Amino acid sequence: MCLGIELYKKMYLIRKTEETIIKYYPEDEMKTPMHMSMGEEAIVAGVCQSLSHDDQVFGTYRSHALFLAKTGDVCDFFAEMYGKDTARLKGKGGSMHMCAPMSGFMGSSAIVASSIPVALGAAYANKRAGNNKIVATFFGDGATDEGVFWESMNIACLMKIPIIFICEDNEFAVHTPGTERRGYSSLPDIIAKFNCNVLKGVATDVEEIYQTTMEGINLMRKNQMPVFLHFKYYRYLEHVGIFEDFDAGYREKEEFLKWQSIDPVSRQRSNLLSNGYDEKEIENLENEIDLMIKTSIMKAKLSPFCDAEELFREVCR
Amino acid sequence: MCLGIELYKKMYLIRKTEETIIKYYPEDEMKTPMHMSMGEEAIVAGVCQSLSHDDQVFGTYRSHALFLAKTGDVCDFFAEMYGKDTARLKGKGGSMHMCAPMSGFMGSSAIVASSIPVALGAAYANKRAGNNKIVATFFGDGATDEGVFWESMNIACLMKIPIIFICEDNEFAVHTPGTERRGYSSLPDIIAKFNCNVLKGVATDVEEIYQTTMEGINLMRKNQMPVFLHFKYYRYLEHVGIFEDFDAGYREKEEFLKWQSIDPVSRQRSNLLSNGYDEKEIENLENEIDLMIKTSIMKAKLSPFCDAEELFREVCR
Amino acid sequence: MRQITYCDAINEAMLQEMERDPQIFVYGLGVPDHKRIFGSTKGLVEIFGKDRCFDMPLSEDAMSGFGLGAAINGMKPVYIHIRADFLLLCMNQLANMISSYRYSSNGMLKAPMVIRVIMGRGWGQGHQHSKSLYSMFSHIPGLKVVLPTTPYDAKGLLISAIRDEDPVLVFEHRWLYWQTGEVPEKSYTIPFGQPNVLRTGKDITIVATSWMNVESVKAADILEKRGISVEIIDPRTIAPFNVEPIINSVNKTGHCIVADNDWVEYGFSAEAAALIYSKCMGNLKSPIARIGFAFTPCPTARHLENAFYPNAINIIRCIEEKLDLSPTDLTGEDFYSHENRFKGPF
Amino acid sequence: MRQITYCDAINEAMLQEMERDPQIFVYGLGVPDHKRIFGSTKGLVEIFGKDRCFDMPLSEDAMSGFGLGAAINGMKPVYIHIRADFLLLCMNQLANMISSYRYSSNGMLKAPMVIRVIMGRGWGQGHQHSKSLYSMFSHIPGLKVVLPTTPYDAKGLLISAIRDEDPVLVFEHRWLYWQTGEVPEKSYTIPFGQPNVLRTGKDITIVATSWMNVESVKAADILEKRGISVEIIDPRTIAPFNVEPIINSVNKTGHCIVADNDWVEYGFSAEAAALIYSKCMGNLKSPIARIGFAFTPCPTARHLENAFYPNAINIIRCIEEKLDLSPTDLTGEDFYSHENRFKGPF
Ligand SMILES: Cc1ncc(C[n+]2csc(CCOP(=O)(O)OP(=O)(O)O)c2C)c(N)n1
Ligand SMILES: Cc1ncc(C[n+]2csc(CCOP(=O)(O)OP(=O)(O)O)c2C)c(N)n1
Ligand SMILES: [Mg+2]
Ligand SMILES: [Mg+2]
Repeated sequence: MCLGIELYKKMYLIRKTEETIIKYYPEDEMKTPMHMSMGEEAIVAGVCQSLSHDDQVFGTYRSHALFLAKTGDVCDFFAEMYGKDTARLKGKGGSMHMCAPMSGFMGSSAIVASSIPVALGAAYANKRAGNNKIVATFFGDGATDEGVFWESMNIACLMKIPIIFICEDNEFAVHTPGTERRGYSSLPDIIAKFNCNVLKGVATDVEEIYQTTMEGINLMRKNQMPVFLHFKYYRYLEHVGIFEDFDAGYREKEEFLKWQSIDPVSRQRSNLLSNGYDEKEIENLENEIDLMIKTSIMKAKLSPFCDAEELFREVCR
Repeated sequence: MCLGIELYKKMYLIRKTEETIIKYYPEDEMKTPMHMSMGEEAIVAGVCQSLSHDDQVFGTYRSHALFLAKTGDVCDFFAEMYGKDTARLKGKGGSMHMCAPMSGFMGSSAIVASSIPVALGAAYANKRAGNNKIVATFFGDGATDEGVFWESMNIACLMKIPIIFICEDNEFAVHTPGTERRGYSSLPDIIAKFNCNVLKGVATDVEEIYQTTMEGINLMRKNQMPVFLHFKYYRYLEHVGIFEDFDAGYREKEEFLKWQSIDPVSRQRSNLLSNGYDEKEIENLENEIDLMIKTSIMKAKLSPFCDAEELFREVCR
Repeated sequence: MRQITYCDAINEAMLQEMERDPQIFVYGLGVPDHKRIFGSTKGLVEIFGKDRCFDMPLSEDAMSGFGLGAAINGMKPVYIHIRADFLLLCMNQLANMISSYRYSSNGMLKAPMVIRVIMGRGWGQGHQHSKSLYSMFSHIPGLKVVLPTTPYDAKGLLISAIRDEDPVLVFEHRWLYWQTGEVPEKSYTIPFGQPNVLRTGKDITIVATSWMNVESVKAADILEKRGISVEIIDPRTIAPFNVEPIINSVNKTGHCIVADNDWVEYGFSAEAAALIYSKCMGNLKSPIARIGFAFTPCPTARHLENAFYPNAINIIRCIEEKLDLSPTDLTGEDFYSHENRFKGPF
Repeated sequence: MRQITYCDAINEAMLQEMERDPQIFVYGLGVPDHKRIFGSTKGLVEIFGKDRCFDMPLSEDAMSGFGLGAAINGMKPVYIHIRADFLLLCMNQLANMISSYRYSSNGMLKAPMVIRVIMGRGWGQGHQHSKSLYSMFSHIPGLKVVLPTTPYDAKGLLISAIRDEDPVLVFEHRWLYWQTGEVPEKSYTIPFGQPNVLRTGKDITIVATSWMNVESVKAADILEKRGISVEIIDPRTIAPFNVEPIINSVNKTGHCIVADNDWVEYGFSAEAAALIYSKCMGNLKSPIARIGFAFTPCPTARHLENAFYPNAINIIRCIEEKLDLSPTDLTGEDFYSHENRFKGPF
């Protein structure tokens, strides 16, 4: 029960934060391209719940959800979206390059698949340090087209590196469907031929995702082979930006409606209720989160920009 | 029978040419790094025999055998090894970058795996031209570690490109064995999960290799899926250079002796004999080839170098 | 003459060339999708079909080799990258293979391939979506590098690139897509190695690349009101780079600024300055100024971006310094900004 | 003082540093095999074990990211490439990731990674095993680029590179491996940005990189007999590049040659010349000469290789032209060649 509510809180925070982005983005003050996570919440919530605070994650340009699930730091999040001095990155990163190493969020990259080998190296360092930390690296189905994904899988499996690969498969790379990008029928079936633990699922049941991940971690602790998780989900909004794009012609609204009917956030809320959780209590938690988001965005708006000299800091030469 | 002798002639030419290199290399006039093919003859002979003259091949820095099997042009071969004006490349290519497009030898590259996608594009052009040409791209087991190999497999299978991938697996990348490079147990098993035709074999029986390749080509003509051939063989000499290196410690001479006992060239010779071929006739053919090689190398030695201005030809700007 | 946008000029070049030569095909990530590479590939898939205009898996390295292979087998691939940064995934094929295939085959095979690359200032795009990189390719023998500035150049240079027998990289600045200019309807080519004098003047020479020409023209417009006459020369192709007309200009004006749409260090501005100095030594009245990006990764916050990118104001201040002028009062001047038409990623 | 080879100096730096800091590990293709990267990694696997000195699958792209990941988690990776050309497979990680990780994390994470790269003239190695490429990396903010020439520099600069908190690429010329020189046994560092005056002189300044210093010294030796006094300055690090001592020298001698171990076009010689000109304009008695590779892919036949690579003779002829000297009679001079020690691939 406690677990269920923790998972719900993570997802609710993500969903509401993004709804807040949608509300404020048209003001044109968050000048950074938004690749929205909506629809994906259960994956990051489930996986991050199975990780400890010191475990490390790596993400992509679509990492709002991952950042919030791992760090919970919506205050820093909005400060960075507004490019303000109060953000840890002071506007050097933006939506696509978030970073919070103290909470295990080790970075996200806007070059598809490029953080996969970096995650691998970080996990190797953990293995060498013997600190038992796990690294989880998140990427889309498009990333698996890139050679470096295969190189990294091979190295991880060869060197028995403590890493979880999470493929968040929304069937699209921008507007190109998997059927136009894959010369095979099942990725997990291929990966299963590598020396690793492959698990899969459909990603709107957050508790199931949590369980699947825990199972993967247990296998890894036992056989020292990396974990590959493959989850299908549906991207609610356009590739980049805050709008729907069902009129663009490359996908059908019906598909969305089907997925929306098993929306991860409302699904978990219903679960909680049917498991006897008190709706009032849920609403209280929701209100707390709403308030936190509201405060964060207001603080971000009111904060100053850093001085322009910051441009030259943290680069050598 | 005629086939058997054709195959033998190809292999004998390759073997004798390389033996001739070994003889003359210490004179220090062939100033180009030699990655010798010895041990691999059956693969290229068998595959090239199943191709027509207009079909196209791409190779690696280890392509003496492939060049000779596809073009038979030992005269051009030696002229280029000596860097002479009479070579088509006039000393711009050397051992690692041979090229004879008129005979379907489309180039070889010294960057591991880098000609695989080039072969893919060439095959795509053939498909679009509807000319029925097949492209065969040869590479070592080390090349399959590279991401671009996986990218190319995927694209070929997706786009149904008329191409044969030939992995010549000698278990080593320079001095590093497969066991220290692979996070999986069987490459063909993985590739079989792609939409392609996978066939494999041990590569000292040239007729079997020819049959296997023909089978692959027939499958491809039927189902339009690319072919992946996986052949194991043994590299007789050091990675680069003309010597044995069993004293280096990374592999055992016993292994070599095992393979030598099924040496592709002598095996095929015995086959011919036991199939009733007349030894005298074989010797005649051998002598012809010996003479051709001898003439070629002498011509090469006597030929002039091109003028130094050639340096600036065939490069834009 | 007819005025069209830079984007439409590119599109027209593609259309006319694909019409002319059935061996041309265009490919790259998102090339046929509904966004059509900011509109520059519109109509191609409808007219020429999926065989000649297609998408691919995300495999930049293999896609580069793929183009090379098609090119040596007689086709004319046009490979499009929506960001220059993605070229970094293609470097092996570009600099180890494509650049040298003709040479290493001693001319038996050629690689007539075009790589269209969009670069340009984003909107908080950050350090991985903002590089220019063209000077790197100019360092590699066997590659040609083209930087069209005007709609006229965009069409003519792209057609020349497609007809060239060697590999050509064409770098298009995203902000230029909206620029309009006179463009003939019929097909035409512009030879490589012919700089374009955008404006004649006698007091100072600006050598500008790509978008920096727009900034330079703005700066020149403003200073013209004070009687300063600025000559602006766009090399248009930096490999080959024909420095002669620039040398003549600098020998005339005695002052030179190289305004490059890239980092200054080890970039185009270094090569240009080195060549100009070598031929203008006695005539230069001041050292050549080199203007470009701040030497840092590109940040995302707007005020940091503004500090990162050079613009007309930097050019004006630089000219003032060289010509020993008092600072121009810039209040009321309307500087170029995409704030109002440009929201979200480029 | 003790004389050792450049190769042994590198090896000693690796040994001493790995001894000092257990976070250092060294990896790359062939690093622990019996050839030991031309001997430069000898002893490492025996002393520090397979955990700290290891081979990998052929996956240069992933291996680069791997080093970055280990670095941001507190380790000190040293990644070795046996040929500079292979860096082209690593460009995405190098220029999109490694160079900017510190910046984009606003300093919360650092990437103290060393990339050792062997370049150099081969023996018919051809166009894919002969590139230098260092100027490309100098164009990318966030990367440091080091070019040791002497055994003393090889040790000191590599130790500095390893202790640096930022990513550093160290380019070692294969032919230098056999050079001997005085090298202290104890550990020492050489700060980046300190050019080394290899020879003082008053008639002309040569700025030379890597192997070109050896050719320059040879040229200077020969001309000294005619009373010509050549100053040779080795920048040692080209990113950061400290041009001040060079400027002082050129202002003194009035003539300058930049002899770079790379293509001239858009390379180090462009940046160096542009900077020197800007500060020496009035004092230069002739334009700066830039000497480097022929602007072609590298061919394999020896006589074409000889035409491709510049050497002491080119430098001598260039100096004669600048100083208006008659051609020196070079008969009987013994020019550097590896013909006799160097057979087969480098
Ligand atoms: C190497 C590279 N190529 C192309 C792009 C442009 N691009 C950005 S996102 C994207 C699609 C990625 O799809 P996927 O990995 O499935 O992630 P999703 O957006 O679906 O989360 C592409 C092609 C890029 N950023 N990096
Ligand atoms: C991309 C790249 N990385 C490294 C090298 C150095 N190298 C040359 S051959 C080779 C091993 C290749 O092994 P394999 O593909 O099995 O071919 P084989 O030599 O066994 O025929 C390596 C690592 C290279 N040439 N290219
Ligand atoms: Mg996707
Ligand atoms: Mg092998």
